[in-house]
Amino acid sequence: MARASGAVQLAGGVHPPELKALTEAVQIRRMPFPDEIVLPLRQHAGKPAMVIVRKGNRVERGDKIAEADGFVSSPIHASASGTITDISLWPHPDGSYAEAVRIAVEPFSAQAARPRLVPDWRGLSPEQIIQAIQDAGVVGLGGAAFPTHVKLSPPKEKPIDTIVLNGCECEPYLTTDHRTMVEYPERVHLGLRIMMRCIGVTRAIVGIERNKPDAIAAITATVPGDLDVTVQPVTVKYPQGAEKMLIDTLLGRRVPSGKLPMDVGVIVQNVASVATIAEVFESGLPLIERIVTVTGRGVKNPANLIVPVGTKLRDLLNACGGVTEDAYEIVFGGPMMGTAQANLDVPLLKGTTGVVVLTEADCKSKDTHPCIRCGHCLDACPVFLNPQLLGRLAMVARYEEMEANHLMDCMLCGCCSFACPSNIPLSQLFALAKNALRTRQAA
Amino acid sequence: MRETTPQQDLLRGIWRENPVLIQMLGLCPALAVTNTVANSIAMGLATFFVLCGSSVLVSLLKRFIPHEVRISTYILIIASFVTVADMTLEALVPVIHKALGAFIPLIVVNCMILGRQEAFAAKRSVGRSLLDAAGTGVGFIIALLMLGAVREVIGYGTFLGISLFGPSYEPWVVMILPPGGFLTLGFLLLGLNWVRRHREKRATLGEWPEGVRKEEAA
Amino acid sequence: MTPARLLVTASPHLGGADSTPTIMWSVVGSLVPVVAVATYYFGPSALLVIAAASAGGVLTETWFGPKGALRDGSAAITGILLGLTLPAGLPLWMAFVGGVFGIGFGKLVFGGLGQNIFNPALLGRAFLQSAFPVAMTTWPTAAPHWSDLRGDNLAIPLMSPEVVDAMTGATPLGLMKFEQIGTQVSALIMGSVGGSLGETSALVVLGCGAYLAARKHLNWRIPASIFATVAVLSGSLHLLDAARYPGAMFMLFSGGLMLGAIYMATDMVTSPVTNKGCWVFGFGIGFLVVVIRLWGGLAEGVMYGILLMNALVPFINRATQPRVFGTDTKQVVT
Amino acid sequence: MGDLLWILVSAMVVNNFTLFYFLGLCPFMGVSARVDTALRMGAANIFVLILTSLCAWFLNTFILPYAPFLRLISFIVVIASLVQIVEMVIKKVSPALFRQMGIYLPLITTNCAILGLAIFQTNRGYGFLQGMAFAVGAGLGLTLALVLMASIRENTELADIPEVAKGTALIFIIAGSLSLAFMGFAGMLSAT
Amino acid sequence: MSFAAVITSALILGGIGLTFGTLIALANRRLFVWEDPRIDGVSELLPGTNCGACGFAGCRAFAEGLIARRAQPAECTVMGSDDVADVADYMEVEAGEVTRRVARLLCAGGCDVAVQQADYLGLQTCAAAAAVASGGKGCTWGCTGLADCRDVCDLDAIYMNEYDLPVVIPDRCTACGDCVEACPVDLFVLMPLDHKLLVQCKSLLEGDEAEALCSVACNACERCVLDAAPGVIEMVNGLAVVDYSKNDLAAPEAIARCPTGAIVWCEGAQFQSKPGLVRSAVS
Amino acid sequence: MSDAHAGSGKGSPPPPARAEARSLRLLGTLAGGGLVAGLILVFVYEATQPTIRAYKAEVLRQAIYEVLKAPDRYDTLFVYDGRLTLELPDGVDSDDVERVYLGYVEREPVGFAIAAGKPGFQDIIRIIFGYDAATNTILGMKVLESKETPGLGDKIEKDMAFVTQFDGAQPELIGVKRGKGTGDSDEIDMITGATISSRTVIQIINEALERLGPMLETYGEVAKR
Ligand SMILES: Cc1cc2nc3c(=O)[nH]c(=O)nc-3n(C[C@H](O)[C@H](O)[C@H](O)COP(=O)(O)O)c2cc1C
Ligand SMILES: Cc1cc2nc3c(=O)[nH]c(=O)nc-3n(C[C@H](O)[C@H](O)[C@H](O)COP(=O)(O)O)c2cc1C
Ligand SMILES: Cc1cc2nc3c(=O)[nH]c(=O)nc-3n(C[C@H](O)[C@H](O)[C@H](O)COP(=O)(O)O)c2cc1C
Ligand SMILES: Cc1cc2nc3c(=O)[nH]c(=O)nc-3n(C[C@H](O)[C@H](O)[C@H](O)CO)c2cc1C
Ligand code: SF4
Ligand code: SF4
Ligand code: SF4
Ligand code: SF4
Ligand code: FES
Repeated sequence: MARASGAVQLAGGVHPPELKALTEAVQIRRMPFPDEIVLPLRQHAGKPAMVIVRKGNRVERGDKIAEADGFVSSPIHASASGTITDISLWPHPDGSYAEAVRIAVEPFSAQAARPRLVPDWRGLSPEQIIQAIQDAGVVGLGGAAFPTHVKLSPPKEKPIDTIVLNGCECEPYLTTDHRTMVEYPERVHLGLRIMMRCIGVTRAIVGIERNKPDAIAAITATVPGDLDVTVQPVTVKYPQGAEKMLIDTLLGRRVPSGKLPMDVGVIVQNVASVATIAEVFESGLPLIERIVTVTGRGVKNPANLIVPVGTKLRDLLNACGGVTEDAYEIVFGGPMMGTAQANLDVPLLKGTTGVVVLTEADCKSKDTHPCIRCGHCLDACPVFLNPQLLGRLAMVARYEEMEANHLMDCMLCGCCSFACPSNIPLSQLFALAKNALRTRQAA
Repeated sequence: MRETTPQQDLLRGIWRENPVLIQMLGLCPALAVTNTVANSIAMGLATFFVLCGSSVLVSLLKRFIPHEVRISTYILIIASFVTVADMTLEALVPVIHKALGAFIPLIVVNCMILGRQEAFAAKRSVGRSLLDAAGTGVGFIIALLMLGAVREVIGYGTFLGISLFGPSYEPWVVMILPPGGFLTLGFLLLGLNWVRRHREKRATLGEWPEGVRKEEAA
Repeated sequence: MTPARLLVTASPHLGGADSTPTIMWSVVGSLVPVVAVATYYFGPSALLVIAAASAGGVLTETWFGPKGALRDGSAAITGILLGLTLPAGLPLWMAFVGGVFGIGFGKLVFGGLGQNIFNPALLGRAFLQSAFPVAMTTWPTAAPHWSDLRGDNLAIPLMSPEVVDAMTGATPLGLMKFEQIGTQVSALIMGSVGGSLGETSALVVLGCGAYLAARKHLNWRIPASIFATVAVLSGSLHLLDAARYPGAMFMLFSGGLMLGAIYMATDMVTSPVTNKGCWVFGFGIGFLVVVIRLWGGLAEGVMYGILLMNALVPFINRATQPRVFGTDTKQVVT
Repeated sequence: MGDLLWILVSAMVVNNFTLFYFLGLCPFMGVSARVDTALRMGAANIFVLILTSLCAWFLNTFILPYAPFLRLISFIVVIASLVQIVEMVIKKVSPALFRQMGIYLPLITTNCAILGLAIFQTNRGYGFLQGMAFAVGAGLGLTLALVLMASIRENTELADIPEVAKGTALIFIIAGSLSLAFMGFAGMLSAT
Repeated sequence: MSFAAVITSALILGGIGLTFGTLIALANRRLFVWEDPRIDGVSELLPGTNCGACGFAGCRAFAEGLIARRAQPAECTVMGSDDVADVADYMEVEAGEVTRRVARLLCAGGCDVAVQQADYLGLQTCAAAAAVASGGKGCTWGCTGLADCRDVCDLDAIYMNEYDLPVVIPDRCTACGDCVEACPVDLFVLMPLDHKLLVQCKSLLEGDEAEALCSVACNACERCVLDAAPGVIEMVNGLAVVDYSKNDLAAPEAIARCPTGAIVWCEGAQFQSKPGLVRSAVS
Repeated sequence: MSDAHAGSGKGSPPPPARAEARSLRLLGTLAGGGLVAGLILVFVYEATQPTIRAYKAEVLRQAIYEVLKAPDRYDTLFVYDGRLTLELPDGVDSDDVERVYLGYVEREPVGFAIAAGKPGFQDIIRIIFGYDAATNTILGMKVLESKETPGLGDKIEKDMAFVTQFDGAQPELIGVKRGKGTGDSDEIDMITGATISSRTVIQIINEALERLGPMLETYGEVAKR
């Protein structure tokens, strides 16, 4: 039921500068192991994992160090061999301190993982495949780090008919998915094949923004003959990659407010996540490393790197030649939704898609003006909220009224803030309001 | 109810609880007839008379008025006084009576008067009620005079009909028109607010120790 | 190696190109040709009146407004637009009073830029019109020399201007309303008619409006719906009774409709935020303009039409909330 | 018919009771904070105004010719009593509505707009139908003013109004501006 | 004067009065809704600040609660004792007893002693800054100093001192709890005034790590635990915690050897002197 | 009840006032109060009414004298049944009938004073004007009542230049812009800035004459006295 030709234009949204030229042609390479790895127990959506090792233990690369705590949770594995020096509070990319396992990496070890039994996925039942994915600690690499096995186990009453692969990478600067699709198209297709088999779906659509012609070409060229996989180029607009928008564009289905993609029979998965699934069954290794774009004018040698999860930001920057004099703001994730970091000791997580180092000149102007009710934010909001009204309500802390005005449908994409000529931190206000409401409702 | 002294009863209505400027009661006549000082005075005096008269009467009769019909009875009393005032004004100063038009009868429904009966006269002695009514009445007159003076001086260039700026003064017609009434009262309230805030701020800052962040002082 | 200082901010970390001051100053820029045409027709009086109105607005903003508010340029727009709605011969002190009132009571009491309900420039003009109705409806005719002052610009503050009857003319709308005399549409378009400063440059205003709309500094839906409403309503009335009701072209190009529809109805602050609301808003203005012009006691209804619709904007905004994604009927296809 | 229309439109917009005649300002200030209350208050006002017009017409036609000096007092007693009964009914039937109107319900009873209507109607010698048109026009006008004011006030609640202008000062300035804007209707339907 | 006029007028008004008297009497019988008049009486005695410190939704609700015996007069923290007595007198009940409480700040990390790791730009509220890497402040448990609490305090009981820390003026604070709710890092607690032993820190870090971020942090050295009467102070998760059920045993000695000054003996307002001064005064 | 919480707030709540026995008292209070009020008002009315009536009559008289240029006396004529009459048939309420006033100088009729009104700019304008039917001439005009804008519309009564134009004007009147007229005696210069008000005055006169026209044509029988 995909649109026959050409994608529908995303309604709302904005056109930030793309700024991908820094790394879009840079080949993925592997980063050398750092001296220390720090693995927070909270790396995914859902409950934090429970640690199963002790201070002083020696672990090898790929060993499980923390167990999933419940179904919506995910195990964590050592991303390098070494000794556990401490399990204590450590700065977390979300700005707080969180329980983390610190591993002193063995300097002279080959870091080769112990040989593992890699079962042939073709011989496994869907349940067994999902179990293997769960054991490997696979979570979504598109940003939210939602445990993949949960997504792959939709309830019976919600039949899935289509898998959508999200190759939009609509955030400026980032090229992780782009390079993955260009360099490992087969892996993407293998992961997709495994997923389709898990859920028993026969149809998949890959949505890729038109600004990545080489990725479109690579993925199209490698579509396996026996699978019903469509590659659909889509318009370049932020946030085309948000799953609700992508489903609407590709399939013409609108996920109802407050519902999930599975309610319209769709599962959306990021291309890098799918490639990771393939890797699990190719190498037997769990999710212990990922591809990260380190970019921005503030970093000396922008690159696409394969990085062990838990590498500290400081080490990663050093691996890219360090930062420039005028580097000012360091963001985990893309510049539209990413989180700024205050501490160079924070570790990279499974869900960290990129590190953007902005120089003083790149940083958005910070002086705000009063809202002039221009309505640009209404035009920009892809879920058709009224950010102008919500913003005013937020400023006087009228959160219940915000909820009545569909605050909970806001996905914090930041389009409104981007479009606002008065530079009002709308999405920041909304994030706070959502938080306040959540705590109020919990109380 | 906290007990008040007679002085407080009298003074309260004049400024601190001024019916028009603070309590926002009796607004209709305060805006409708205040386009000249003379009208303001006439209206103020008429209202003063009705207010004092009915306060005394209500306070005298409070024992005999059943709760359920008290409003009706108060209105009866007030209406009688107003009718008397209306007819008397018409007989004595017909010109002013004409200028005030329908607003003399409307004194009956001046929320301020009924409000004083309900809130004060119905519960207090005759003497106290009279003091309270007199204070409130004077407060009303003051408010009307302020409005009337501003509107007449700017709107006609005269005060009580006496030209202030010479014959070639350009009158600001708007001040005499309805918008002028609203705007003048708005402007007066703005000024009063400013004065009040200024005082309060000083009071609060006085209690705060040294070293308070600069922005508060501003 | 490590940066000297790190910055943390909330996402998004990038911003769009336009900022509020940019928008405001480009509107100021686009008003330059309009002012130039006014000066061409009315001589130095035009500049004086506009300057006096702007001075009133700008000084009020400086004295009572938030610090640095002048830099955003909105007070300048208010002043210039107010000036453009005044007659060339108005005493300067009156223009100044209009600016003070517009910014003071029309904007600052609401908390300054962005918070006001009524268009400050028009509120200033409405105040002047009610305060000094005669001076505000005295339209000076062309002077013998371009450099002569029109009317009594230099009247002493608070004192009456000396109205020289022979020097005053009438606006096309006044002629139409009170004397049933039409005016050539070509004259209207060329601007060679009596009226307020900004009424004489319909074409230039239209051009500047197109430029601003292209840069998305104004919402084209508002002028479009105003023009459409006025054209359709007055066109049909004209068909019914051509003797009583003027034609659509006359209605569109006479009076302050062009300036009002393009520069004043589109003031973002005082117009609806939703696109649907903008259509409603424009329709309402068009309707009121026609009603007031044809059946009201005043010759011109643009100012009142806009002010009345300004008062309705909060209500329109309420009524035209966008329909949130996923709450409509477009549902699962199974 | 044209006469009735003139009366209606004149009372509604041209000589709006609130914005032009300053009638009923106390409730106008009190219940114009929320649009929905304003609407309800407006409806209550229309109702009471119609009731008033009826009463006034009845008294004028059948009773007052015998005792003109009782005009004011009988108007007010009859209207006040009727409205008090209405008030009791509301208190019983819809406590919620009663609470929202709060102390203003007794004030509607004796609101300038109500008595003003009766007096104007008498002064102008309106008959039954004219009185009705006048009452409906005045009621619609009051409602219009109330709702406009309420929606504006809801809006300004979200604005950072300077401290000095907060509260009633701002409301009066808004009312003044509305009144200025309503000057646009002046002269409408006049002799042209 | 005609006799007829007198008769007519008397008849008319009397008749009107009679008719409506009847109507109202009838309506009154069918429609009467009774409300205890003492609610109004009590309301008038209450301060009318509607602060909510009593736990009711405003003063009138409190009055209703009083009449319904669901509350005691002294629970209104705004009234002085005379006023409380008035109310109690009016209602003929005991005033009740409530110990005076005030809001206490559990952080002493002003901008002079706590490390700022990064600049924060954006919304200048504590709630906003706390969500963005603690506004760049090193200690994520600490006060961001953007004064949400001061802004929310209706009684003007909080001012910001020169180190961007909020200081509560005990005499003004009614313990309404607004600041407790407003602080995004939960630094305020409402405490009886006689709880004088305060740990002004919530950092869960220990030792040098803690001190690296803030020189007045509790570094979990446990000296206060030893110096205080047994059981008064306990060390929980790297933080000294006072057990206020043993408040009677608490004494200023407990703070004498604290190396950072995180624990204080507080009489009246907090932060009235530099930590070092207090300590030397005691020892 | 009303003093329940003033004096004795203490003690148990007063019993719910299910006031069956009080009904009579309610009635008594209202009826009694009404009675007393009525009585008082009658007295005041009787005391003030003569002065008020006299004043009103005086105002009317002055107006008539003004617009008829000081006649010796005048008669009040009723417009009834398509003609002017001095006496109304019995049973017709004189208050409901339009009147005109006929003035005499030395027993000769000099003109009618006619009062009429029409909505002007703000509200209804009421004027009275004197009209000499024999020569078809307006004798004078005076505004009785208007709410026109002060300083603008109210020039129709305050601007003597405008008011005196009517003396000697010959209907049907035509309003012209100041300075645009030809000087004919049927032209009235309108007031700049108050065109509507001035035009309304003109229209009131024209319409009144048209309405009453045939009755006024001559002084006819009414004047034969
Ligand atoms: C509580 C919760 C339950 C979810 N359950 C499912 C699920 O059952 N199936 C599914 O496909 N996705 C599920 N999701 C994942 C969302 O569809 C979505 O992929 C995830 O929130 C990340 O989306 P984002 O990267 O667009 O923010 C769930 C998400 C949440 C927060
Ligand atoms: C505003 C917004 C933009 C997004 N952009 C992308 C994107 O460009 N690419 C992407 O893979 N996921 C993007 N996501 C996440 C997707 O919504 C979705 O969660 C993800 O594709 C699910 O795949 P995953 O679970 O494998 O990560 C975006 C989410 C939001 C809210
Ligand atoms: C506040 C204000 C009051 C006005 N009052 C009157 C008035 O009382 N009478 C009147 O005829 N026109 C009044 N006007 C109407 C205008 O002045 C109208 O344009 C004028 O009557 C046209 O006459 P002109 O052609 O002589 O300028 C008023 C206008 C305004 C703005
Ligand atoms: C397209 C556009 C039109 C504007 N029109 C007006 C206007 O008509 N009157 C005015 O006072 N300000 C106008 N402004 C400036 C600004 O929005 C105005 O001062 C605000 O109303 C003040 O809060 C305009 C601004 C823009 C961008
Ligand atoms: S952040 Fe929320 S409100 Fe803003 S554009 Fe995105 S979805 Fe809309
Ligand atoms: S984009 Fe910004 S200025 Fe424009 S309406 Fe939205 S919040 Fe206001
Ligand atoms: S907000 Fe805090 S400081 Fe202020 S009174 Fe309430 S408890 Fe006390
Ligand atoms: S105590 Fe909390 S609310 Fe107050 S300034 Fe500090 S962080 Fe902000
Ligand atoms: S004075 Fe008119 S309603 Fe209060």
